[in-house]
Amino acid sequence: MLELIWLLPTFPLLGFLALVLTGGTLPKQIAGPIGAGSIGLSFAVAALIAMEFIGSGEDYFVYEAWTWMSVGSFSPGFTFYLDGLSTVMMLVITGVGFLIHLYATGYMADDPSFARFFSYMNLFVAAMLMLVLGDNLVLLYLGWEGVGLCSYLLIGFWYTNPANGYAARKAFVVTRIGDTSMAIGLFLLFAQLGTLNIQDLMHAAEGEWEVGSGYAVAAALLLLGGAVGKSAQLPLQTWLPDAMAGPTPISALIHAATMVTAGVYLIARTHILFELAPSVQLLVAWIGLATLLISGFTAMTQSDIKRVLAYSTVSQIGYMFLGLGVGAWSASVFHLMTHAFFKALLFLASGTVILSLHHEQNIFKMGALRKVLPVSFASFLIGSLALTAFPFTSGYFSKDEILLGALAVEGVGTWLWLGGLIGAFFTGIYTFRLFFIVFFGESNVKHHVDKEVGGWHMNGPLIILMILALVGGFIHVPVEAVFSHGEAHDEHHVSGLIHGIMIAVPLIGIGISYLFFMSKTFSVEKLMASGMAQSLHKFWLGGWGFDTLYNTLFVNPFLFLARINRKDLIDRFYALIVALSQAANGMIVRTQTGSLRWYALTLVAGLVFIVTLGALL
Amino acid sequence: MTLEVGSGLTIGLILGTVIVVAAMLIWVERRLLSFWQERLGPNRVGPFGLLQVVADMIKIFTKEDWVPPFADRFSFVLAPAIIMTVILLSFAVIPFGPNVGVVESNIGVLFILAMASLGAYSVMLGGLSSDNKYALLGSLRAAAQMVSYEVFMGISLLGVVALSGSFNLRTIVEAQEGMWFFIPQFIGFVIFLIAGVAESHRLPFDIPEAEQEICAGYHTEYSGMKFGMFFVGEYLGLVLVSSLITVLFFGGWMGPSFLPPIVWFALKSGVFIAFFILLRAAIPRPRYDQLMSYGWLFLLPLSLINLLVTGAIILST
Amino acid sequence: MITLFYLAGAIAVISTAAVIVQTNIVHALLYLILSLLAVAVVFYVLGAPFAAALEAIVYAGAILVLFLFVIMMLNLGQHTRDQERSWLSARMFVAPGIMSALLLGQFLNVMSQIDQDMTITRVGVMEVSALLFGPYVLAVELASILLLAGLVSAYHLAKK
Amino acid sequence: METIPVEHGLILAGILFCLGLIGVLTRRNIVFVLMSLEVMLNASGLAFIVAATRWGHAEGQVMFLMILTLAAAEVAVGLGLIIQMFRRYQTVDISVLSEMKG
Repeated sequence: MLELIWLLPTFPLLGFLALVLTGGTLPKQIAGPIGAGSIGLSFAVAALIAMEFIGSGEDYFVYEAWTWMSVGSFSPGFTFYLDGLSTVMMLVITGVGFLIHLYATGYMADDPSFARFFSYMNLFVAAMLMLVLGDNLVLLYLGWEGVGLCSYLLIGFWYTNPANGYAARKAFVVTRIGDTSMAIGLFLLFAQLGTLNIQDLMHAAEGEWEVGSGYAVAAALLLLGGAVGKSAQLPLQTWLPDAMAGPTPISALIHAATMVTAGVYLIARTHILFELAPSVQLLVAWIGLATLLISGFTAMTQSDIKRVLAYSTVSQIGYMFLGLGVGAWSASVFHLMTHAFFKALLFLASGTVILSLHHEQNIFKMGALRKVLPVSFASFLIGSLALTAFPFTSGYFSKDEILLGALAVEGVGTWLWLGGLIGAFFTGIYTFRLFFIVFFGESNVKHHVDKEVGGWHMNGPLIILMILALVGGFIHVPVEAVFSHGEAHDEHHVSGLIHGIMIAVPLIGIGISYLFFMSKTFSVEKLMASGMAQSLHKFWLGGWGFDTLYNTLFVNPFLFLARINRKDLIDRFYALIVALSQAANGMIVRTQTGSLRWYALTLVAGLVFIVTLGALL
Repeated sequence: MTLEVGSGLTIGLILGTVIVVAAMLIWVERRLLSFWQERLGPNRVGPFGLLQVVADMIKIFTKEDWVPPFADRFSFVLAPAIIMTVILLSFAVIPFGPNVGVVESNIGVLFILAMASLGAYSVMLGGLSSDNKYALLGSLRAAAQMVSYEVFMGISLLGVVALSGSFNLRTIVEAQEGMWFFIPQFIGFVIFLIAGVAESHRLPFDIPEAEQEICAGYHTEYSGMKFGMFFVGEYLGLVLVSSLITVLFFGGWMGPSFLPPIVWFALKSGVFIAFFILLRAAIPRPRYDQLMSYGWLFLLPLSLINLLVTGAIILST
Repeated sequence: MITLFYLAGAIAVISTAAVIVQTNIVHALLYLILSLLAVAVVFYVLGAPFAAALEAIVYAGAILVLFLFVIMMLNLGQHTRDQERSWLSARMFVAPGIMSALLLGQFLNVMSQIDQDMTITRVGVMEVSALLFGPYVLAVELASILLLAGLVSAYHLAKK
Repeated sequence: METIPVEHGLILAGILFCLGLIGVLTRRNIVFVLMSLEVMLNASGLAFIVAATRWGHAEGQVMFLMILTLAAAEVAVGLGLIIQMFRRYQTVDISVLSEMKG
């Protein structure tokens, strides 16, 4: 049974091939079942494999499909490595992926490029599975770039609007910075340790490098660069909010549940390397904290429903990074899983809202929708509660673990914990701000809303995800064996006060949100009256000015350089070559008389010449 | 006096016999047709009108041999000679009896096919060189018809070749010791029969020379002995096809020993000659496009299937 | 038999030469048929009866019939014959003649260094067929694809 | 056993080839050009048959058959082109078709 692991990426790949080789011409009735069915099959196999794997009690399982390439001692294979971590990832990808695919068959039903959409989606799932199942960094990198490509294709899915193409390009270029860093990291690891097989690599690193040695720090930094780019963390977070230009199921699948957490997976997968470089590991924690705070502030000011959720995603991944940075590996992976549930739920529900309102995304043009859109309302309620870590929802358990992990760190632990707590506070505010504005208050809907769009293939995934978002916290993540020697197992004694604070802070956030946006006890207008508040609002709305900063720092100087470099010496040299070949062409073109007999004659003359030459020599 | 393969006497006898038989067929055909049509036919010259042929020949030999001034003289003269030559050459490989024949050839079947394909030039050149639109039309039709039906003729033969394992006609006859090939190769036999009629452009497949449509087709401009050569050439073709059917499908000279082998051969061939004449009397001429589509869309697939099945049966036994 | 080889060879050369200097296209075609038949005889003498038969059936009997067919369809009359005559000046033959002579001279030069006799062994249809459908079966398949492609493209090209 | 010198067979092929070559180079009528090409192809087939006889193998005949197939396909396409050319330009002079000059 475990040998069937190769089927996992194969099903989506076959679906992709079937859809793409027919040129996207398949009708919806066929493309839909192929697109969603391939993932469903994958999920079925994944579930069976996971059951057998967990039942077997083994630590890991390796299946070598075939050798990819063989260059000297370097021979990465299509080898699949299954352990607790990849089991979790595999189940999340195929399970949540299947639900989102199913949802998308309804969401995209009226799109003319239906088959193209599902071909990209299937390719994405295949690449993502390759990423998490690969036993070597090369295969991981293949999947890494594959998901990047699919992300690019899907953000720009509605390519007729140039803005979408721009967003896709931005996502591609920004993540490329991280990918380049990661590729260099790979080269460094291979040059120093002579292998790219992850397990061998970790053992070799442990054996050869001291804790805190230069190579370990460099390698960990470079890999962190890749993770930061892919997971949209500071300072490369700017692409994710723009990535919301893609269809909403994409935002749910790629930009919330799976691809953006690849950075978390990478760091968790190579955690031994990070433990060898404690300074970098601490940097991970600080990056996470800074990201979660910044994007938390930003999320409070956004007016686009998907951008709010996008910033909240960035913020939640910040929590995961915080967890990774403080060594709470399994807590991070746990949060990754629960986040996949509730964020997919929120995105899909927002998709239903958007579709029901005829592609309206501005939350201030919504309002009072709880009666009109009951399923979305329930989904949003449950998703928001999980997101704000309301007690005993899934988000509560995972976020709790991360914050406790932060508290356990000596020295700066209290500060990290405090920062995380502030983040949680703001999470409560912005989540329920969205919730109250959209579903309560007065209706600002312009168009007439007939009824909630839906059907079993849209509502079914929502209901399943609601259940998962509620009870997902009770799922046990089988990753102890993976992080066995990295984690502090001794249970810290945590006082009830701290627990109380951690439960209370998000609730206070929700309460403040209620006062501002529901009961209108406090007025936002009054708060915004002062000039300072306005400029702060503008600053936060623009995502702390990162885009402007990057434009002035990198883009404009680059464009300037390119402009002055337009007519340089090197170009002149190539222009000379062009001129020379044009002159030569002018001479040779005279021999092209267009007369067949002339060609034949010259051909024979050449033949005679060569034969004569051969005879004479 | 014993006949031997390849001796001068044999060659002379065979050549003489086939030409005389072909000439006599003119009379035979007219008589038989009239019997079937309840007429008398030519019965005035000699006993039963037997000497009618002689009278015809005298007429043809003494007629003016006219070459039209607008014709291409070289090809005009060559054309009738070609048909006579190739058909007479074809007789060279036919085994008339156990030791009667002109040559022993291991590629006898191929030789006959080659000659048949060269025969197409005769009608084509005749029509082309006449510089007459009816003649040109007739030769265009003839060219397409002969080139097409050659294909099925060749393929229908291959079943026999496969069964006997040789292109040698004598070996093929000897291989029918146990069973004549028309039983296992019945489809091949039927196709060969049809293709043979088309190859010799006899009625009902005389489309290249259809009098009512294109005024005798490719030999419109011919007269005298050149016309005679075309005329006799057609009957020679008839004899050739009949003897080929006898050789390939009906055991050649074989038969009960109360008659000499050569007589059996003549009898069997005679039956088929009579059959062809009956065909002329019985079946109307198809349209040109019907003929072509019948050949390419029906006979070609059928002959290929026949060959395939034959091959499969041979391989399995 | 050996005399037949030289005789047929001489006929082939002479009739081929007649092909390239003829002005009447039908006559040229007839000379070409003669040349091909002579080559078929050469094949037969050299012990390749199958090749000889196919040369007559396919080359002389089918390919050149196509030529004749096309000539009929083009219906080139007396004026083309005159045009042909005006095109065919002796001057035209100078350059190609010199080059071909050079080529042939060198070829003869190389050939004069060979002194080998070939013994004529008859290679029958069986051996050729066994090779065709044994080791060369792929070539046969490719040839059939080539013919199919030729058929399709000829149909397409000649269509109005 | 009868023997013929190998070079005689090859020389015959060479002469036929050169005659075909002269035909291709001199004639302006495209039908003649195509016919000369056939002569050249046939000459190469002859060379193969000579080689087959020299070594007593059937491979040469196989190659000849391939050449035959090639010739058939080539002639079919070539004649189709000629018909099309005659239809468009009302000529068989290949010198007329010189639109592809540089």
